[in-house]
Amino acid sequence: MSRPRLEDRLRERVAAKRKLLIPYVMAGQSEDWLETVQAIADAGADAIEIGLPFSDPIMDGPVIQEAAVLSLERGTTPQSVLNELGRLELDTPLVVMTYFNLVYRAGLDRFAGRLQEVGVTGCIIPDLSLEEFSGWEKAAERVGIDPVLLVAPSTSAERAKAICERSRGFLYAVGRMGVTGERDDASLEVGAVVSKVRPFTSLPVCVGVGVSTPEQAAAVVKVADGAIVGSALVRRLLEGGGPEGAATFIGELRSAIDSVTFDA
Amino acid sequence: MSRPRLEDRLRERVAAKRKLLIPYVMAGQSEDWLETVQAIADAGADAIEIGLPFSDPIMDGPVIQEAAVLSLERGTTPQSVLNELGRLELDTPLVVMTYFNLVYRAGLDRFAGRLQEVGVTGCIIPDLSLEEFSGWEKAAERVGIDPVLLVAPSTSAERAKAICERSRGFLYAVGRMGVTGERDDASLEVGAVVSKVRPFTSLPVCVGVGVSTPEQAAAVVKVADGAIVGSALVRRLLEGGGPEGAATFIGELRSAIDSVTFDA
Amino acid sequence: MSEGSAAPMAEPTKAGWFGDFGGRFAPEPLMPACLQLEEAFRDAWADPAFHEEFEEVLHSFGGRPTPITVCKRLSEELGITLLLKREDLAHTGSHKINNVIGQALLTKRMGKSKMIAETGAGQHGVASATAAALLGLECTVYMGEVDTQRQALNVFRMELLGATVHPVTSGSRTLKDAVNEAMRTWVAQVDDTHYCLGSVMGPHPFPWMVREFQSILGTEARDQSQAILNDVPDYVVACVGGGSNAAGLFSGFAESRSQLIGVEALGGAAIASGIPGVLHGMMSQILQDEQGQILEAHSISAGLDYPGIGPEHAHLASIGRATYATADDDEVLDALERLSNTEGIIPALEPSHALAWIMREAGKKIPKGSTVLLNMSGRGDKDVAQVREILQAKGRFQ
Amino acid sequence: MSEGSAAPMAEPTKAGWFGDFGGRFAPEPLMPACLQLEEAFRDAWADPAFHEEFEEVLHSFGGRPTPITVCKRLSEELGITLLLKREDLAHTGSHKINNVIGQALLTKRMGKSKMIAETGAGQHGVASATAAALLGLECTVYMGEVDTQRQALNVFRMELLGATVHPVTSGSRTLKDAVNEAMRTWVAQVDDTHYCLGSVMGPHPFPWMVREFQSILGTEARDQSQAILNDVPDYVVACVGGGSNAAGLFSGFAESRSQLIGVEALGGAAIASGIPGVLHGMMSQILQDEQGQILEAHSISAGLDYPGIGPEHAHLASIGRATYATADDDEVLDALERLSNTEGIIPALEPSHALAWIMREAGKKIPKGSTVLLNMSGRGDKDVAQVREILQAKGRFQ
Ligand SMILES: Cc1ncc(COP(=O)(O)O)c(C=O)c1O
Ligand SMILES: Cc1ncc(COP(=O)(O)O)c(C=O)c1O
Repeated sequence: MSRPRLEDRLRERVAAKRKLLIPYVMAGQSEDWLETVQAIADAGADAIEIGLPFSDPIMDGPVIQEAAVLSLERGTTPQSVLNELGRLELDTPLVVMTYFNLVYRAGLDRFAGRLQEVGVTGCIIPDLSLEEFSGWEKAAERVGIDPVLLVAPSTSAERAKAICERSRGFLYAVGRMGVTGERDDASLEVGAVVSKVRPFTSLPVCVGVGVSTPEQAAAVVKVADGAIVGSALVRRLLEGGGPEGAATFIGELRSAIDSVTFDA
Repeated sequence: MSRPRLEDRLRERVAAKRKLLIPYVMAGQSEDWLETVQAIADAGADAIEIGLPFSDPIMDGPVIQEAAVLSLERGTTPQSVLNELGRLELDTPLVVMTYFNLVYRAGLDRFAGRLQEVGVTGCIIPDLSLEEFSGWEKAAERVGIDPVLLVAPSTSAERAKAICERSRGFLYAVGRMGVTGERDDASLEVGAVVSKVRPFTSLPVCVGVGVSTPEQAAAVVKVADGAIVGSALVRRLLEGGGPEGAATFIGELRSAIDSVTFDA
Repeated sequence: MSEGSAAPMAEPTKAGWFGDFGGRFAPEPLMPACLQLEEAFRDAWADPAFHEEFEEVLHSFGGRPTPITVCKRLSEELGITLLLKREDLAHTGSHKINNVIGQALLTKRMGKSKMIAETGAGQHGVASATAAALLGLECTVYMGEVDTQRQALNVFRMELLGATVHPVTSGSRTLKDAVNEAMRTWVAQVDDTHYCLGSVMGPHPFPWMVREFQSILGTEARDQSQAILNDVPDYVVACVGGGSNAAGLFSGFAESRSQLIGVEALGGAAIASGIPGVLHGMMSQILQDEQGQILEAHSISAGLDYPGIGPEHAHLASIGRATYATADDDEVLDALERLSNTEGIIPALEPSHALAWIMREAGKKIPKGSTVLLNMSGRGDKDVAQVREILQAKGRFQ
Repeated sequence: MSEGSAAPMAEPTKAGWFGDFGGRFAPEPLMPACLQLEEAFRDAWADPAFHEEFEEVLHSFGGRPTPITVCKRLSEELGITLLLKREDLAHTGSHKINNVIGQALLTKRMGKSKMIAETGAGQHGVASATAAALLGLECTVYMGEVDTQRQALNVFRMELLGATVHPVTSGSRTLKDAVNEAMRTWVAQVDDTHYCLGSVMGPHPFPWMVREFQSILGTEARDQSQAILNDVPDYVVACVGGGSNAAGLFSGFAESRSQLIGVEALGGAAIASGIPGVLHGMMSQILQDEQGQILEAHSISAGLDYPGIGPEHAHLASIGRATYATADDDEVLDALERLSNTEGIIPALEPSHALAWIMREAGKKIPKGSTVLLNMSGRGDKDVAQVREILQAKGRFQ
């Protein structure tokens, strides 16, 4: 399968003044997870993060941890869910999010190759720092996968510049110091982190970690190019919301985002 | 009451070739303890040790400890039992055995005076060493109480000599290393300890600690002038033998002792 | 991914690599903290005033230097000369205090007011709470819920010392998860909070920094064994969980002829049974399944139940400078009992692993007449309740 | 009955008297053993080789010298300069090890192969079992049955160390009765057995000998506080059960201007509530009723629950060289908690009595700005289970 690059897809949309909505789904969390992916694609996601469950997810809060445990208990392996994913015929770009040990264990080139084979076009590895990035960067590039890097509120300008230079697909701006999870509005530091990276990149800047409600998503896209919504969606799925529940929530996020008007 | 001295009474008997039997009774151990004293006097005791119960009797084994606890639980005080003792009209000499703190607490002279008043003529304080003896020695002497000292198997000859020189009434030869209590024959070291003291004293030498049976008593008096029987009698009393049981046992001891024949 | 560093136990590369192991695999929100920590540590470690304060606190508060005890009776029985470096005599009962004093001082130096720490059996937690109390820092200790129940008294100790103990209910609810949770918390509080990691693990500079803080015991041990033996010991042996006590000890002998032996719990043997992987911010030997999911370690000793090992040990093993062996639970109990009743020292279960190896190999891999230095990394007091239960179940005591 | 000895804390008289207290009130079967012991001790104590061995074992095995810690945070809060002599860092966790090493070496020197000891909470029992294991002596520890149940873990510790623990079922089944039973046993086994008494009590030469063995801590403390303060401390404070840690400490300052303060448990205050009497072979201040029956001591701290006090303390009190105060259970718990969370040292309940007095009197009897040396005679590990129960019952921890 040869797909357009993630970055190209997202740049296009941003250029078209569309604000991006990137929901996160834990692969293998339930029987119907693929239907959920399909449903949120249909409900207006611009790209979808597919979490591959890892036993020790240090960047994730309780909700995503619980989903990972459920998924692993169901026997999920990276191989098994990627195979399933390959069966989907989806136009929406897929971005895998997982931890480095799964990638390293599989072999960097092999892992990148597998992603490419099943139609994934981007990959986020939150525990792979810029310093250790080059091996994966090359492996991903070789097969046209866009490796997405993170910038945090704590990242220095100098460091943000270096990260921006090497991130592909989009720039993941961490909205708040902390792990994934739902938060109330007050704690988001979106403005600061987004303006920190803007001078250094023309990539779409999407904000994740702590974006939970339509209102937050709307607030986020006032300064950023997109909003990443993980725990809030995963919680609904853990509570049994299923593909429809997911679609409804994504619909709400979509309208909130789309209703934002911009000056100039 | 002016009584003959303990030492005179015992020397007389020894001179008359009578072997001495000195049983031990815990004062206040039961309602009828005075009757017991009377009964064993009648059954042939040459002198009777009267234990005044102390909370921490370090020279006593489990049987006498138990009797002391019982007695204390009955509210026994040195004063109360000495008062009771004073009511007895007994020809048999009475020797109080107790620990030094009770004596010290009462005051040495007062305590000696109390003994004298109630007709006691001897006193054994096992935790009062020769080194600390002089105060009590004087107090006792002042009122004609004979303070009895102990020699143990571990006592050196030199030390035995010093003890022999200051003991009055009789010489208490410890028959075995250990605290009071019944033992089997094998463990008695009577010969050695008696021959250790003989060169230094003309006092009657009585062996106590571990003498439990008529046979042991008989064996003891083959070398010593008398046998002291404590735990074996106290155990019978704890088991409810009462004055009669005590008298019977003393009778048995008496006959065993009297049946011993001596060469020359 | 890395180039090796030169002499064994030299400084790691700029990026924190010991040969093929180490590095810094931390989420970006933590990276600035790691960099700040590295800078602060480099600065402090080059500052004689910091060394002076560190050593002074370890001396007057921590009880350093700890002595070396030459075992008389057990040496004779084993046919070797057995020396014990007595970290069990350090304040709080193990070598852990060396590291936490260093990190607590550094926390103050960085102007942070809070410390967090992970703990398994509680030894590092108690040590961290202790250092925090001493320096007036706020302290929260993350501890697997299973461990908080098994080690309720250690929880109380930490609370007495003024720390808050946070039971971790994720994953296996043991040490590995406590580390995860501490890292997650650190991500959120990195501004005013230092993460006081308990062993030579985690992202750079932790493995290097903790080894440096622990090197005081190796330096002491080298000088002391020189004074006693007029030579270095033939064997230098330590148990390995994360590997901090071993790293501290080995650092004193890395460039000598001494054979360095690390002993892992059979059920948590990252060198013997692990393969390279990334966990808790570092590349090292890790117990994991085919997919790369981390496995739990299982042994009698909570302090060794860690599925990874410090990256420097993975490196020392790979270059052959140190050898790593294992001991099983039964051998460990025997060793604990034997040292107790021949030498009057009740060892913790962790160093009992190292002793078990020595007892097994004396006269075999360890030739008769050898001199052997064992790091007595901690005292057994924390373990006696557990050991009692086990030995009573075996009918060995009533 | 006695004539006083000259300087405070000089040698007692030939018969073992410190002023009006002391002596040798032992049954005759024990007297030869006491005399033999005195001779052996005099001989050993005059022998530089014995001192050398004693000090070497205490150094390389026992962890001496223990440091002095200057408390920063608590000193500031109290308005004084508080120094802690860290006996909690000695092997087995208290000053008790000093004495048992001395007596165990003496046991060997006398050609005896067995040691017996009494214990209350278990601290002296564990120390005795430790010294016995080290020197290959057989060891039996007498412990009140009540205490064996309260301190089951310490029983196991002693057993691990190879000792036999003999539960005492007579009397109140606590420490006092354990002493009785040990003395009774000694009477029967005096040939091959040494009675390793745990404090400055019992018949001569024990009170003197144990003080001499403990004086190493006083000597160290004197030199160390001189180095720190450039002077002796204004106050030198220790808890008093039998009084061995206090005697050891005071001996270093007896002839200085320092005020010596002993702190007893309110429920076992032999100086405040006792009167002269004879118990366990000595004349001293003893808790007793009108008839002279011995009373039981009752406090939160098993190690201070002794109805008597070492005769030298009775003497020091009578001549006014030392002052004896009391602390109640609540104050003691507060002190324990406060030192834990301000200084990172969890003290045993016993020295918490001494600290409680300091906390109460700082700014009152102890003028602001004073220098105060406290003997941290032992660590709190043995007590945390008990303290936890009490504080939880008070709703202070969950
Ligand atoms: C006494 C003792 N030794 C060793 C260890 C293992 O840690 P490390 O391998 O870092 O020395 C621990 C951990 O708790 C410990 O308590
Ligand atoms: C830590 C500690 N301090 C003090 C004492 C009291 O003993 P002494 O008064 O003999 O020092 C004990 C007794 O067990 C103890 O364990």
